[in-house]
Amino acid sequence: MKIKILYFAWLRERIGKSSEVIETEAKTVEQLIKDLRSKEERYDFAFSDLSSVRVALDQTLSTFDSSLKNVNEVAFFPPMTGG
Amino acid sequence: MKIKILYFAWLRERIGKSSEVIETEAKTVEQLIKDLRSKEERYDFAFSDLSSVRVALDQTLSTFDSSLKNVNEVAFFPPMTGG
Amino acid sequence: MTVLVQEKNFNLADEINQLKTADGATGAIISFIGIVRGDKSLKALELEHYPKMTFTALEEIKNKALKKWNLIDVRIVHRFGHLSLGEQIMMVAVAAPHRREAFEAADYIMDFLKSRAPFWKKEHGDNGSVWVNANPEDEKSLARW
Amino acid sequence: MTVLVQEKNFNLADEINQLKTADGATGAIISFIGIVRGDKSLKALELEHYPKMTFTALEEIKNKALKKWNLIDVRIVHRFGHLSLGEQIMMVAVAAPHRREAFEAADYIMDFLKSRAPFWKKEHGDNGSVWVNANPEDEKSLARW
Repeated sequence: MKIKILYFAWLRERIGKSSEVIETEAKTVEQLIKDLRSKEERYDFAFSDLSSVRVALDQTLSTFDSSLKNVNEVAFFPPMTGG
Repeated sequence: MKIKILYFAWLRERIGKSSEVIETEAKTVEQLIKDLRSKEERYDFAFSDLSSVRVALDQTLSTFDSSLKNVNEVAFFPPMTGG
Repeated sequence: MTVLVQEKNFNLADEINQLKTADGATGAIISFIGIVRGDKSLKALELEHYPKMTFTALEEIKNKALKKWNLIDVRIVHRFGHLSLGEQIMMVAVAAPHRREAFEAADYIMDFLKSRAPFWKKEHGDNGSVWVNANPEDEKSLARW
Repeated sequence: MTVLVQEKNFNLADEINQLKTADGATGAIISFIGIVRGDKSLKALELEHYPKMTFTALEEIKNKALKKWNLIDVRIVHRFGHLSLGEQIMMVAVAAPHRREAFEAADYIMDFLKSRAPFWKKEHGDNGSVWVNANPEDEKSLARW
């Protein structure tokens, strides 16, 4: 399965790119993160503290145990600081 | 003792004047109101429901049992509706 | 830290421009405008006040807010006289380092203006004129502070 | 009922003039402006956002407020990009029949903008650049609603 991933703020900086399309068999966000962490050290570092990582599936804030079924775009970012 | 009295809103309308100077021996606001009510019927009517009358002594919101000692100006009005 | 009691209208932007906000100290500005509200039978509001007391009462409310919260500046403008439906009655603007303080202070100032500022409103409508009763909820609201 | 996400600055008075307030229905307008705050070592803020998600997130926050309170109109403007110390970051304006509703709705919208709108702030200062951490209090604040 091909999936588009976006990174924002310090996740973007640590990983060194703002988006990428990857091929993955991950069924949940948790599994996707595990895949990414095993790819390269910079991914492993970026996702080392999941308490400060949030995820949106197709632009909707979601949880790590969410399914990736029918999801086109996954976004990872730190807790939001709007306002 | 001469004292200046001001009336606002419907108290002013019921009594028919916005201010007057009266001669009184009243020691407290309560006594002053009693004096006023005995003066004329329109005063008696204006002060008939004290739960909707407020008093300020020299421009400071006060209570009916307050002393009139050294007070120059007494103002009677309904509960305020600012803002 | 300004309090204005006036018959003429005010312009929110001009008033906010006069708030002190310099030096990067201000992170939040909150402003509130009260407007003459009513159905079509209401034509205008007559706002009577106690001139000798009004300014002092507003100053006292403002000063209490300044003691209670960490604020950069506060500006209160309250009108009196004849106000048509939809016209601005008053405004309060608060500049503060933080949002929470600005919100609470503005809320506090409004609560006290409602019940502790010597203004009285008379509504002039199609069916005559009537004095606006104080809302008992407004008085109760003061207990929050 | 408008939500704007833009790089350029905004003018509070112009925005409030575009609030729907007609017919004597509006009794209260509350507005909030967030401003870049910091000591002298802070030069600017970089506001990154998630364009595809931002507008939808703000719309959702606005719509939730409209369901929760009796409001006449809501307007949200949120900027992104490079913002200097003292510059306006965002604003929310709420028109409502009554003061309490206007206050609560503005407070609510700000709470959700803080923690549920996809913006991230990076501070550029004399000693380099640093991402602003979310304040745990902001997240806790959501539990009020």
